[in-house]
Amino acid sequence: MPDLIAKSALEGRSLALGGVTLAEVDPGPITSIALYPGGTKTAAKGLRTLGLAMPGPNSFIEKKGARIVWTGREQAFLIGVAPPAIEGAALTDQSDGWAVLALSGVAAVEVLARLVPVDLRLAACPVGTALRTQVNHMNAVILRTGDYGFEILVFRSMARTAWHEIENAMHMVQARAGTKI
Amino acid sequence: MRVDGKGLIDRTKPVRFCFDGRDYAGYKGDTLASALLANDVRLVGRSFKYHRPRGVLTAGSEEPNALVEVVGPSNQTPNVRATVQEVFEGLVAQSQNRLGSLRFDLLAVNDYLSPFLSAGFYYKTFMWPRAFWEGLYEPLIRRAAGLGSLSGRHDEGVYEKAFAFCDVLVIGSGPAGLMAALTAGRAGADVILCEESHALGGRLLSDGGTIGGLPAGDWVAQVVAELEALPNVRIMVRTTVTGAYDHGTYGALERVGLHKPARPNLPRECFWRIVAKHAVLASGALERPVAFENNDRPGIMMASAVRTYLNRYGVVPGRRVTLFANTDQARGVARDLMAAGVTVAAIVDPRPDASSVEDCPVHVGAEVVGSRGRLGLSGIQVRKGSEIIEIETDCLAMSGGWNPTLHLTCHMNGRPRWSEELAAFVPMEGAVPGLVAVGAANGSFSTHGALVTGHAAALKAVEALGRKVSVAVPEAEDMPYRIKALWAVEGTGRAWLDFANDVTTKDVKLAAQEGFRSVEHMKRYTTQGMAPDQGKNSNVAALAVLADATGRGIPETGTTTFRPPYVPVSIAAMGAGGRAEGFAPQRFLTSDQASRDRGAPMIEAGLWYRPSYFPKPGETTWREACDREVRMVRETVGIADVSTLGKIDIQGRDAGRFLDFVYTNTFSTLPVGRVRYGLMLREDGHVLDDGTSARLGENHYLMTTTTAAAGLVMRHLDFVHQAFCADWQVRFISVTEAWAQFAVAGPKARELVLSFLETPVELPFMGVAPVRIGGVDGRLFRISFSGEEGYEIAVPTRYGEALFRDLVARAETMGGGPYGMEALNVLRIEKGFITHAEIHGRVTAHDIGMEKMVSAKKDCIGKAAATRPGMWGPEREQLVGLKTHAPISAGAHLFVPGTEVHRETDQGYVTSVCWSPTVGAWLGLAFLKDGRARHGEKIRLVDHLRGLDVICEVCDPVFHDPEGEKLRA
Amino acid sequence: MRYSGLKVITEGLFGNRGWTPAWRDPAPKAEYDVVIIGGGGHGLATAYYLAKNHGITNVAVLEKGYLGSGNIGRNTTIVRANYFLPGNSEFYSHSLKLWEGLEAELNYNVMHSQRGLINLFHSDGQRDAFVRRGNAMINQGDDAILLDREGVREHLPYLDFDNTRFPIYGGLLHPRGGTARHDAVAWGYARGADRRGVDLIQNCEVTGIDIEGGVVRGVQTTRGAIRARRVGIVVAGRSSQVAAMAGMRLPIESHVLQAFVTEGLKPVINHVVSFGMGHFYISQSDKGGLVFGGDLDFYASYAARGNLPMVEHVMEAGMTLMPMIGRAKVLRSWGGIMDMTPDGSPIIDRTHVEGLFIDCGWNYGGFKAVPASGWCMAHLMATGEPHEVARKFRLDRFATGHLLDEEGTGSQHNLH
Amino acid sequence: MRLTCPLCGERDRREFYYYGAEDYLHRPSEGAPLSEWDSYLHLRDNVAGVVRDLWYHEAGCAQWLVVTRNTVTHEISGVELVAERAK
Repeated sequence: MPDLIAKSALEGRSLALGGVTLAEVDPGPITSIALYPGGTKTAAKGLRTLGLAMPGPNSFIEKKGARIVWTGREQAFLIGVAPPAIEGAALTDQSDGWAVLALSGVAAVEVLARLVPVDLRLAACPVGTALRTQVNHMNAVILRTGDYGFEILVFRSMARTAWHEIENAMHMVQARAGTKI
Repeated sequence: MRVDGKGLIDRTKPVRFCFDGRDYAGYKGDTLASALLANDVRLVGRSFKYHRPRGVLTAGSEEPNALVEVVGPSNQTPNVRATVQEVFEGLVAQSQNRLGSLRFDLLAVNDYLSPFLSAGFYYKTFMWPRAFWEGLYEPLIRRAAGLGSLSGRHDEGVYEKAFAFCDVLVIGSGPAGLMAALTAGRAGADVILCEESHALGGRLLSDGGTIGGLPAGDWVAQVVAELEALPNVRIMVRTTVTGAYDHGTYGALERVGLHKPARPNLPRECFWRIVAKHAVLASGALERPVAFENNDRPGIMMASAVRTYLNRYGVVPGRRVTLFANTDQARGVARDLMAAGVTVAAIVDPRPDASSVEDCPVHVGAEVVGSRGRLGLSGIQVRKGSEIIEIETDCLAMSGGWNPTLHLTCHMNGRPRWSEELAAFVPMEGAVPGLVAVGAANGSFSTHGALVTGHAAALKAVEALGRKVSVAVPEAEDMPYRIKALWAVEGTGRAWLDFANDVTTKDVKLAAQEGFRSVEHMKRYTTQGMAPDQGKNSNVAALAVLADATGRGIPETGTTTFRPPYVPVSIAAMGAGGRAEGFAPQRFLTSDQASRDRGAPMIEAGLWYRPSYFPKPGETTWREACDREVRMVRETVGIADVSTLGKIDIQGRDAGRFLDFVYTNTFSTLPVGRVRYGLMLREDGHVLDDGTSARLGENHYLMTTTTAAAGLVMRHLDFVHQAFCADWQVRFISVTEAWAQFAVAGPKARELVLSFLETPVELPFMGVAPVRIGGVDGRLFRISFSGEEGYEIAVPTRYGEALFRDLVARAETMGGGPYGMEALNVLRIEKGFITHAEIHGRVTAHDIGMEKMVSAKKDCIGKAAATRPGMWGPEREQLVGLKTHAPISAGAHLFVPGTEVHRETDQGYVTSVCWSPTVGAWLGLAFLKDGRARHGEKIRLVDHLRGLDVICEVCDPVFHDPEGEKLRA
Repeated sequence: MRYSGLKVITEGLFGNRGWTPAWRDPAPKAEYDVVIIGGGGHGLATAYYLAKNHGITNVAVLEKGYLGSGNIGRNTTIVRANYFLPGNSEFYSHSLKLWEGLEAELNYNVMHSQRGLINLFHSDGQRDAFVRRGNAMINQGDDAILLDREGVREHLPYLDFDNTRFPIYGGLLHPRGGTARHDAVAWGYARGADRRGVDLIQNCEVTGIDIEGGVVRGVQTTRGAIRARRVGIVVAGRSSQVAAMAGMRLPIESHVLQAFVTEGLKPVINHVVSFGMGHFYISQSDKGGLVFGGDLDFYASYAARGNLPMVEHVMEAGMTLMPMIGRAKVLRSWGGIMDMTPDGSPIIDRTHVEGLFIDCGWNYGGFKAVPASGWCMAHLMATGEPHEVARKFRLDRFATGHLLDEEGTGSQHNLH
Repeated sequence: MRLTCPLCGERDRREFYYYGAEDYLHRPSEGAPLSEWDSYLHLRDNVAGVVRDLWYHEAGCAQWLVVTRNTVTHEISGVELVAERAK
């Protein structure tokens, strides 16, 4: 019988530079919930068992370690818990499809400004925001998890590129920090 | 020469730098131009065509003459404006575009040949003999042309790109820009203030004056301090807004590290993409030269530049300065010079009614008509009435008035409007939605006008944002702008319009004489405006000279327009991040490290990296490894990572119906637990992709796509779903990344698979079942891309690496092992399976012999268009196999043996070839006209490029196990 | 006036006062045998060859703006004959032969420079596709040489061979490929046509096409009605609008293609280099500017200007392929309006209106086609029959499925 | 260039894929004559002015959009979801 050892994309790597920390985190299970036409009510019933509801566009809801993240029209990712029985929706396991990077620190927003074509400053992107957008040339889901914190979901196979690009941006932001404008 | 007590340079911080091999001293805050002038270096460059000696003309990014190469530790940067480059300790710069030294440039001979080098001369000559163009003339022209040099070495510098967002973008920090930023900032709007120079203040730093009773410099300092303290205001210095794009997007170039020695990770430049709800263009105005004979000598400068060098850098570019100007505004330089103790030799003003209050000789109604001094100005000739006055002078400050810096307003095809009153083009309102030009950029040349218009534009912007603010506009100078247009002084000699490209008034007149009367024709014929200054110094004057030559007014002659970028931007800055692997994401398989551990060369497959082959000790070529891996699969068992194939999870009551619509064949009838090969067409009837789809449950399918088309298919499915059947009960999502999938193929595949399943399953060919492996839920498919009994086993990606290593180890105990892309390709050619080498976008189902897979019972995407007469029939090339004993090649073309080889006799082409260790022959897949009817024929394969000419047998494309007995075993 | 080196010298000695206009500026006549709508490269070449090859000189070229104001003056000046589909192959081959005699033909130095074009490839599959192309070129009588990685390095030592996202496997060298001075082509044809009696009428916009009983009678213009027995529409970038005047709906969508030029530099790139994988191509002009471009902006547009995402993409492609150009500064960018057809190939054909012809759909390959396009359009308009090398450029080929899709990207206009 | 996705909000053009004119939404019914297919697939009004065309929020929510847009000025006057369009 094979001994199947689980490995995350980046094996839990982390890095701190100039007050910004980048780390791969384990999000737990990720399940895509895609409503069928007419499935809104029955799906809501299923989600209520977790105290959650389908989130509105560009947002996520968090309750007791479970997150439900808007990812598209009538679609969300349930993250951190196994999905309950949900009627009226297609459920698809996405747990292994993504690498999750947590980026935190006062300059985190400056780092992402090098890579993400959306205004991520707190006023425009308050805590609880979930965006489907890009990190440079990669599609991503970006969660605003704290005043100085983000979680970034990228396709698992691209995790190394994502890491490399964010790390590069961290280096440049750090190098600028010592320069007077 | 440095002047005591003047300038904003930091005299406590001396800086040493090097120009053309000589060391000089400057101060922090100097530009290279100011520091060279302080050292009395007047000759800094050579012109483009005639190699005329040139000195600094301006004090800004519009500089046409003082272009130098900056030499860094690893590389050199050509065409750097000495007027922008700040000096720093250890800066090394050198002059460019010279053959020999700057003082003795051998190519200066061109100047003597100038009568023969007039506008467009090259269109009329160099035609005979024909071979001489590429052999002689062109290389000579190319070597003489050009300006600075690239080293040819990779640019290893650090560059970055970034995004920024704001409510109000203020471009320029002169009085108008500062007032706008202050107004919007106090209103609480989110403001970005961009300033091209390293210090805020714009012309206030050069011109002085008072604002609200304060010396201008103090007012600037006060405003800057307030702006810096506002959290909603972001100040970006050394940042030039380079382009206005759609919907409030602006490009901007920040010079991050160019003013200091290189430092690790510190970007040289950053290219910003700024998105602004409103923008205020406070970019000021550019002073324009006057064309007179020999107006290009070192020492002849813009009047505003002389004033900037004096007041901002504490430098006077000469001992005896003359002013030649046609506005009252320009007189300020003479007053400042005299106040600083510099001799003003004379003021020459072409306006007959101009004042003459200054304490120096003032010639009104007079013009400068000539100059002397080969490497630097020594004197000028002034014509006053019929009298010619000789004036000894080593610096001529000239001013022909001002052109609003309206370039950005033209970036969306807007044309500026001619103002007779200002003798200048002014911006057309609304030319760039959301952008308002203010101050000098809009033709308000007084400080008062700048403050008022900057304030008003910002007020309007903040009101549109729903904010309110009350800011008092301070008192300031409001001198009227009174100009008598003077573009070119009458004369017979060469008078320069475009300094950088050596375009004179004669050239423009010649263009008109030869019928190039449209302004665009004139520019293209003379090359005026195409030099590094982008016509900033010459466009309007050239237009005026053309208007005069063609007897039209300026507005009738045309307008001048500008395209991005406002200042030249390095490719590296706009392309930041693209270097090396940065150009596109890299996708790695879970087996990547395991493959590399085994020495497998990894090759690109789209964005993925896949193992090419797995070399064994003793193997010296890829072919040896490949042949072994093929035999291994045919004889025992092989393992391949096939996770790159696209996987789409499709669920819902209408899932089968949806697949019936996107595939040519039927999937709604597929039993649960079975897999079917499917063919997908584009709506235009050509093959889009192929792959298998499995029915996992009553309402649950799993589609696979080729690696290459995974994204394409997803987009296609989304379109079909959302456009044509959004109300169906079907949802789908990519699970490509969620599953690691491995092919287990060969006669011993079943044995291997059974050895690791927790509960054995017996799958029929094209069957699928859920399985458990080592406590993990997986999926087992019995499908084959090799022609052998084959399985694909899928597990959640996190277990991919472990499973791959385990499978390979098991296979090895059975005499098998991993196989790579090369073997995979051979195996599929032997079996006649197609890839995107065959379905290359011009191929129909009919061409590949799959027309029977297009169900007659239902509609599907692409079905109708495939019935067009040109899409099927014997004239088309059809998929065949080729077999021979000599090496053949993909890309070769096919001919009937004995016929001539040319386009008209071409019968088809080869798409894939391999040496088949199984068949013991070279095999090919090819497209041949009416090919299915020609099995058994001999065909001649010709590859000129590789020197192959081989007779092949045309046959069925399935070479191995044509009945499929092995698959179904 | 005949141009020559001697003439340049004698004129130079006498103050360049003797040069005469390159073309007349005639007022439109009431009637012509042939009216060509469009004074760009293709229209001017059509007029030239009507006069030169067919003796039809009572011709007017009607130009809305100034001569050569369209794509002839907004392109990356590449001249090549490296197509592989029958139908395209013979046409571009013919065009290249015309290019090779163009200076002598026109007595105008269009600076055609056959410095060699190298198409790079980055995988075995791409190599095979280029080999197929190269063999087609040779079968057509043109030239092609397959270079391996080291062969590419000999020609282009400055490429990044070691540290790039898509390693260079090799290249297809087309030695006769190269560049020319774009404006000069328009001016050369204009001058040649004018000298043969063609009226070049600028600032004359066509506002209507007069058709009676299915037969063309002439055109309405901003400078009055002009009668004509035959009318040719040769207005790349505005084809749909002008064709609509004759009630036609074309298989065309208009797109913007950006191009870029840097400040002048001493010679550093001596070939035309094409990096298909990154959609990037570059050459260096005789003046020293690096001239380069990439893909369409991809959205339908008549705005003749582009946006940043494509600009950045092109620059990034340049940086991954040849990082030595990093410190060259982009001086100017511009956008041309491209007639994009559903298969990426052009149309030179009759229309449903007798006497009305159309030459359009050049996608972004129209510059190199100018001589043959003019030659074939003139042939079609003079004889009523398609020229041998342009017979597949039919207007109805999309309806019938006889496509010429070199890219294999299918019936989506912007993908070619 | 920026487009306002009805779901994601205003985004940079780089997140979107352009397909073509709205014509692609009006797929001929099964059995329609080939001329209708020619019109559907190939022939375009190609207006220099206001058009409706199809974009895909590829790097965002994966929704297809109908964008009402001016091809001369690039002004955008409306964006709606293909899946929820008024038919």
